[in-house]
Amino acid sequence: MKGLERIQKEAFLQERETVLTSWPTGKDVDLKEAIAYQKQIPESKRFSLAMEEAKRTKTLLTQPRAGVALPEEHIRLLKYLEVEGEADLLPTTIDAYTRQNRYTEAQEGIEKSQAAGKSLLNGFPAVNHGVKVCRQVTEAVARPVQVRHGTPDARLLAEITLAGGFTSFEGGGISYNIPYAKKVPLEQSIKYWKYVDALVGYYEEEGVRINREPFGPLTGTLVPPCISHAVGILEGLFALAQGVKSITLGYGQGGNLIQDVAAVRTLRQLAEEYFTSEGFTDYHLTIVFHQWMGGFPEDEAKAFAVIGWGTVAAVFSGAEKVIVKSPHEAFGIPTKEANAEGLRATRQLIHMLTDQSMPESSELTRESDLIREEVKAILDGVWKLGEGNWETGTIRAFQSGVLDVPFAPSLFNLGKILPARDNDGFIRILQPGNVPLGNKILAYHRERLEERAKVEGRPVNFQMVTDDIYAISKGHLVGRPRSSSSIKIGSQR
Amino acid sequence: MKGLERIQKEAFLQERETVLTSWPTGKDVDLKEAIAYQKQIPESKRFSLAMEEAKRTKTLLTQPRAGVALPEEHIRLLKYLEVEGEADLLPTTIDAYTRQNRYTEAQEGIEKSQAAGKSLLNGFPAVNHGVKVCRQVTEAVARPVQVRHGTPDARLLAEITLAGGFTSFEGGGISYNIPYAKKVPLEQSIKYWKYVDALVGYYEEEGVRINREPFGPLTGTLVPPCISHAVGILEGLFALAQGVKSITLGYGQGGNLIQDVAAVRTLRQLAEEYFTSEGFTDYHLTIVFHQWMGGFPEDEAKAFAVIGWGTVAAVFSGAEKVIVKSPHEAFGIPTKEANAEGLRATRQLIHMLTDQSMPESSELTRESDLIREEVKAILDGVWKLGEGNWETGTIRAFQSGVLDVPFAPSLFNLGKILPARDNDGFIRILQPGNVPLGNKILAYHRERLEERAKVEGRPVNFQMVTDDIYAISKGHLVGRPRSSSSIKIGSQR
Amino acid sequence: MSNNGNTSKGKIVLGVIGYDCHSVGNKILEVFFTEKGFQVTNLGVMVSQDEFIDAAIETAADAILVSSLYGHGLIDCQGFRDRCVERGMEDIILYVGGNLVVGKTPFSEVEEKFKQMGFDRVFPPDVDLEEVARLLEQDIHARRTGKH
Amino acid sequence: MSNNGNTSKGKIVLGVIGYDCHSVGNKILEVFFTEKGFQVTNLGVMVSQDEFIDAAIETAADAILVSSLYGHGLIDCQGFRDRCVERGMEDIILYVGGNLVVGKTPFSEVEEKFKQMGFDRVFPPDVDLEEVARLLEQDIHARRTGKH
Ligand code: B12
Ligand code: B12
Repeated sequence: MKGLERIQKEAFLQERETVLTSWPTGKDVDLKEAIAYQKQIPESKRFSLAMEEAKRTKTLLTQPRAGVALPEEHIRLLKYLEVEGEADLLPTTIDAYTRQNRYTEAQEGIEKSQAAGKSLLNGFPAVNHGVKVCRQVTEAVARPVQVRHGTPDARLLAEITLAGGFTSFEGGGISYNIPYAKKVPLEQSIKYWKYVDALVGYYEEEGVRINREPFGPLTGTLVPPCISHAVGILEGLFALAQGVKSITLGYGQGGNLIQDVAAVRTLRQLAEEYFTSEGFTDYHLTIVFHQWMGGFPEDEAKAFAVIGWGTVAAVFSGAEKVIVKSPHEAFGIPTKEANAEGLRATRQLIHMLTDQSMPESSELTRESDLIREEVKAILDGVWKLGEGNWETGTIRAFQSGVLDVPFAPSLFNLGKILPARDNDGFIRILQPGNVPLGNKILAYHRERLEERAKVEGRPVNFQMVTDDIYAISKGHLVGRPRSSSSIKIGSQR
Repeated sequence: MKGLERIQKEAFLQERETVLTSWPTGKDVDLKEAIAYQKQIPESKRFSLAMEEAKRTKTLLTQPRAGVALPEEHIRLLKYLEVEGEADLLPTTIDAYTRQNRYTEAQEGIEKSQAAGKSLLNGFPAVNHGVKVCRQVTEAVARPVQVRHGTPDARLLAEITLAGGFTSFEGGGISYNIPYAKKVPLEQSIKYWKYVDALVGYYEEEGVRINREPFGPLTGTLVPPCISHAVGILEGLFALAQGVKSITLGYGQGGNLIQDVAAVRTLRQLAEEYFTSEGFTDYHLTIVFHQWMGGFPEDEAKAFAVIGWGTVAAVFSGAEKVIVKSPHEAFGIPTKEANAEGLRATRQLIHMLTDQSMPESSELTRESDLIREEVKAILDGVWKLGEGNWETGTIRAFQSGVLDVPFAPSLFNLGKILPARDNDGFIRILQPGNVPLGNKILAYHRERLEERAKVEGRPVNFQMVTDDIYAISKGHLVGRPRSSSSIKIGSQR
Repeated sequence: MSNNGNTSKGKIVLGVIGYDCHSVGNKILEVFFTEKGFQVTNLGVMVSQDEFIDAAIETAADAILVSSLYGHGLIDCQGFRDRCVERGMEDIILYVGGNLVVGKTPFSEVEEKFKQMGFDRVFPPDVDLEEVARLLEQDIHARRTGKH
Repeated sequence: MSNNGNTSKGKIVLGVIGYDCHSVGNKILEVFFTEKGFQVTNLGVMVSQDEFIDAAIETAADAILVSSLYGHGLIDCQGFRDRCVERGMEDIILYVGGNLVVGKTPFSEVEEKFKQMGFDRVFPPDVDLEEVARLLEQDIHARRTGKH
């Protein structure tokens, strides 16, 4: 471990005191007892084992997103997804107040939901419900359950849910800040997440393996693979440095099949390279592919099409897990029925494609090579800024825009990078901002965008970006200007 | 035109008399008036032009199947599919009594439907409704409309519908007999269809282009591409010989992407080769791809997945038209809503994939070469049997099993060929019967099937065939025995 | 047409009624019931009511299994039981299965209509064939021992 | 924050309310309304009621356009109009849009709820922005000329 330091156990245990007293339910966490509890969880419900098995057997596992305010309703939801949705892995999606540590508002949401007789929260407020209720949830189902959220400071959430029997925890100091927060300094969130990783490392040392999954898709909107790869690899390194052993890196579908397959392949390779060269060896790496994370079409039939295309890319990419969308995506939190429909459509396609593979091709090689070069250029930049420390490098990289996430809400993200699709639907970089990709690579991106501009008879500009943001929800991949669509009869409507 | 003869105009006109008097509505057909009527149909509603434009602009057009007993209801249905389904091309699917020339039963079906207030027929009985009603149908919509059926003797149907303003007519003497009938001799149906093609040729000579589309998928169930290609090419030749100029050959999705792409490419190439070498030059050839024609899953979400995969293959294959299934497929004739859903899901994927393409690969080349060799072997066999005449060759080929369609109901089909999927989901030939593929090719098929057998730990046998027939409806492509599925967690359910 | 020898669980006639060409399921039913030990006479597709009854009389069948996939089941099956009675086969077991009516319809409705028409059992397309074989064996046994 | 000069059609404040992080639509709304000739003050995501009102007071805005995407719209927007009244902005135009409640809900229900809470207009996510710009111009004109 060259460029990272492991948190000191004493410092960690001291910090725990503060964390556990930050909300009343914290006091119910007894780490020793929690470890004993985790140890009696059957192997079939251990997330890390399911991921290892998926990799060994080249299987793609399905997982939905799902969470509601009240425990009984949440349990009913998960059971439904397990049985009717045929989900291989289960989630517990945390509500947005909890994500911002607004437990008072979350409490209000619980009460209003009780009064309304339906969930008024967009997720399960696990901190407010506490350890015991979390155990009710994880015990009620047969599959491994993961905490999925978007929390810059997830220390208490991690304490409570891991003691509550969850065997995987999503997130990271970058990926759960930059796309999810506005005013939390990156330095802070990275520190908070060092704690989470150290907690997982602690469980690991005590013989309990918890799977960790940095959030790959970031803003879910035209994120170039090199950006999310760089972030994922850094968060992987941060996690491994704290003793995490089971790690799942993520990638959100871009929409062009070749780019998506190249992205997952290179993510796996690059992560292995960086992890090994940092001296990590005894970890287990898997990849999660997210079905399209940007705006969805409103029409449910069309949403099914988007879900289907995400599944095709997931299978051909060779990922171990796919996060599944529902036909309600454009409207709101899906009903359990709609969620299960998304899962079943995905299951059908996985099985129909499982015996097929994407043939090798020069396009695939070209794209893979490109992504590799880009990621190396970015991570070189981070390393240089860090002067031998990845964490420092990351913080400085975001300050300077060497790392820059498109459309992110955070004040600690430069926000100068602008992506757009090329004529074949590959996500390219229109404005690099300060991302140090080098002239050769940038010229290539530009060239491909100019090719599109020529076809569309308009300059490469911000209008393209806007058109691309809307494109899939309006039924296309590339956001063409009204008049130049290549589909004639089909597009007259 | 070496191996085929054009029907004599006098003989044709004489035969018309008998045809038109075979049911009372026949007397309303006045060929001169019909030609004048066809001439005033706007270009935007001419099927052949839409197909030509699709080829020129590399566009994939969508078309549903749809037909109900009563005219007003049928018109409402088509309008709905046009507007809510965003269909590029419209159908009028004919009921099964009409297909067997059972106009009396069709009449009963119309009356019972009137009484029941809903369609009790599985299609639109165009003959019983007659020319005037057909014109009401074709005039009510803005898109080109095609007659889709499955009629061994479609002479009267063609007369009435072409006079009724339809601009395309599906079927052929082989493809609308072998999979659709039991006791009609092939010689008969080929003769009936010579009449239909001659009628289209007559319109053509008078300046009215009618599109003709042999039915590619045959029994829709594990049909090896070489079989349907051979049939399609023969029917294409038969049509061209009678003066047809706009021809669309079809292929039903097999399920393995590489095989499907290879199939459409080779169908186009081979057809051009055979057509040209027979001396035809001034025709316009396009390809229609049918989404999965075999048994569908009952679950609608899963059906959407199958529809999606069919669309992916259709786009990557480069076909000009795709025939769309609905989420109700496993149950019954779809409601207009379900039909439109299938269309919209298809539309979304077409647009998302339109800027993408399937990269070239060695697998694609291998499969294309294989299909080419196979088709040539079969057509060589047909040519030899025909001693210089394609029609005679075809009839003898079916007698002897040189041409053999799997699972077909016709007594005039040998029914010895048995297909099964290999380990990658390609449709291979398990029992060739008398299809003259040659030892090298058959050894390759056998080898691929043995590979699967080894993986599954069972012999290559009929059980595989049965398993494969059910596979897609049960959620898979390859029908694995219960215990050996490669999906572990996913298949425990 | 196949015959599994003298261990037969009963004699049955199979076919697809009316002008229905769907032959795939029919071929599977033949193989399945033969393997299960029934003596199967398969008439294939496009079988009329009288052809079914002729074959049943000729083979002294215990049951007729009618398939209808294409949607015209209601029209094609009308009066089937009456015709059996007319031709002296009033106690023959009549099963019907497939996509029996036009359009996606609640199965209970479909079942009722066909039971009213005199069919003993009605099956949707996704029926478990193992279960059908069990029921058929029972029903044939009951018929032979006069228990129905 | 952008300003289209003196041809402005009105001054508006934009933002995403509560603890909502969805920033993409917000960035698009800023570009769109600026191009349409409004003077836009964009507060970005995670904006509290008081932050909206502060900015409106500071810029003497005609309208506040609230976004809520993440589902907590009902809770976050509660009392917004009352708060405006309290702070002396009783006649400010209040628009709200996005995925306003948890789950797929008939829009008419959503609209009613937010209108009851004092919002002048309520928009679903697939609203035609051109139409919104037209309405906004009208509403601002009416407000300035005292016609509402
Ligand atoms: C991308 C995305 C994300 C990204 C956001 C990245 C970012 N920082 O922006 C990530 C992955 C981080 C994310 C996170 C979450 N998301 Co989200 N997300 C989406 C998604 C897929 C697209 C949103 C988008 O960018 N659309 C494109 C833009 C252009 O459209 P728009 O946002 O709708 O904005 C337009 C219109 O709404 C309208 N509009 C908006 N405001 C206003 C205001 C006025 C006055 C007017 C006139 C018009 C108007 O105009 C805008 C421009 O055209 C939507 C679903 C969808 N639409 O397909 C879900 C969705 C909005 N997310 C949702 C949820 C719940 C969350 C989470 C809480 C996680 C969870 N429980 O699943 C967290 C949020 C945490 C937090 N603190 O906020 C839900 C909301 C559910 C509901 N309302 O019932 C949605 C609908 C998905 C779903 N069906 O569950 N999400
Ligand atoms: C393949 C197919 C075809 C092929 C048939 C080739 C052939 N010769 O066999 C082709 C393309 C030619 C075709 C044509 C038509 N078809 Co078709 N076809 C299908 C499809 C896709 C699969 C059928 C199949 O082979 N399944 C696999 C076998 C193994 O299953 P099965 O047939 O259901 O049989 C099983 C069960 O039903 C059950 N079963 C059947 N009978 C019985 C009887 C008893 C007693 C029991 C216990 C069980 C039982 O056991 C069988 C074995 O497991 C189905 C839809 C589907 N299921 O997905 C439509 C379908 C059956 N066809 C349909 C129609 C309407 C037609 C046409 C009239 C065209 C049209 N209007 O669309 C024509 C028929 C013309 C005619 N004269 O009959 C409709 C029927 C509609 C309805 N009932 O409302 C269906 C349901 C499609 C749809 N949703 O519109 N078809």
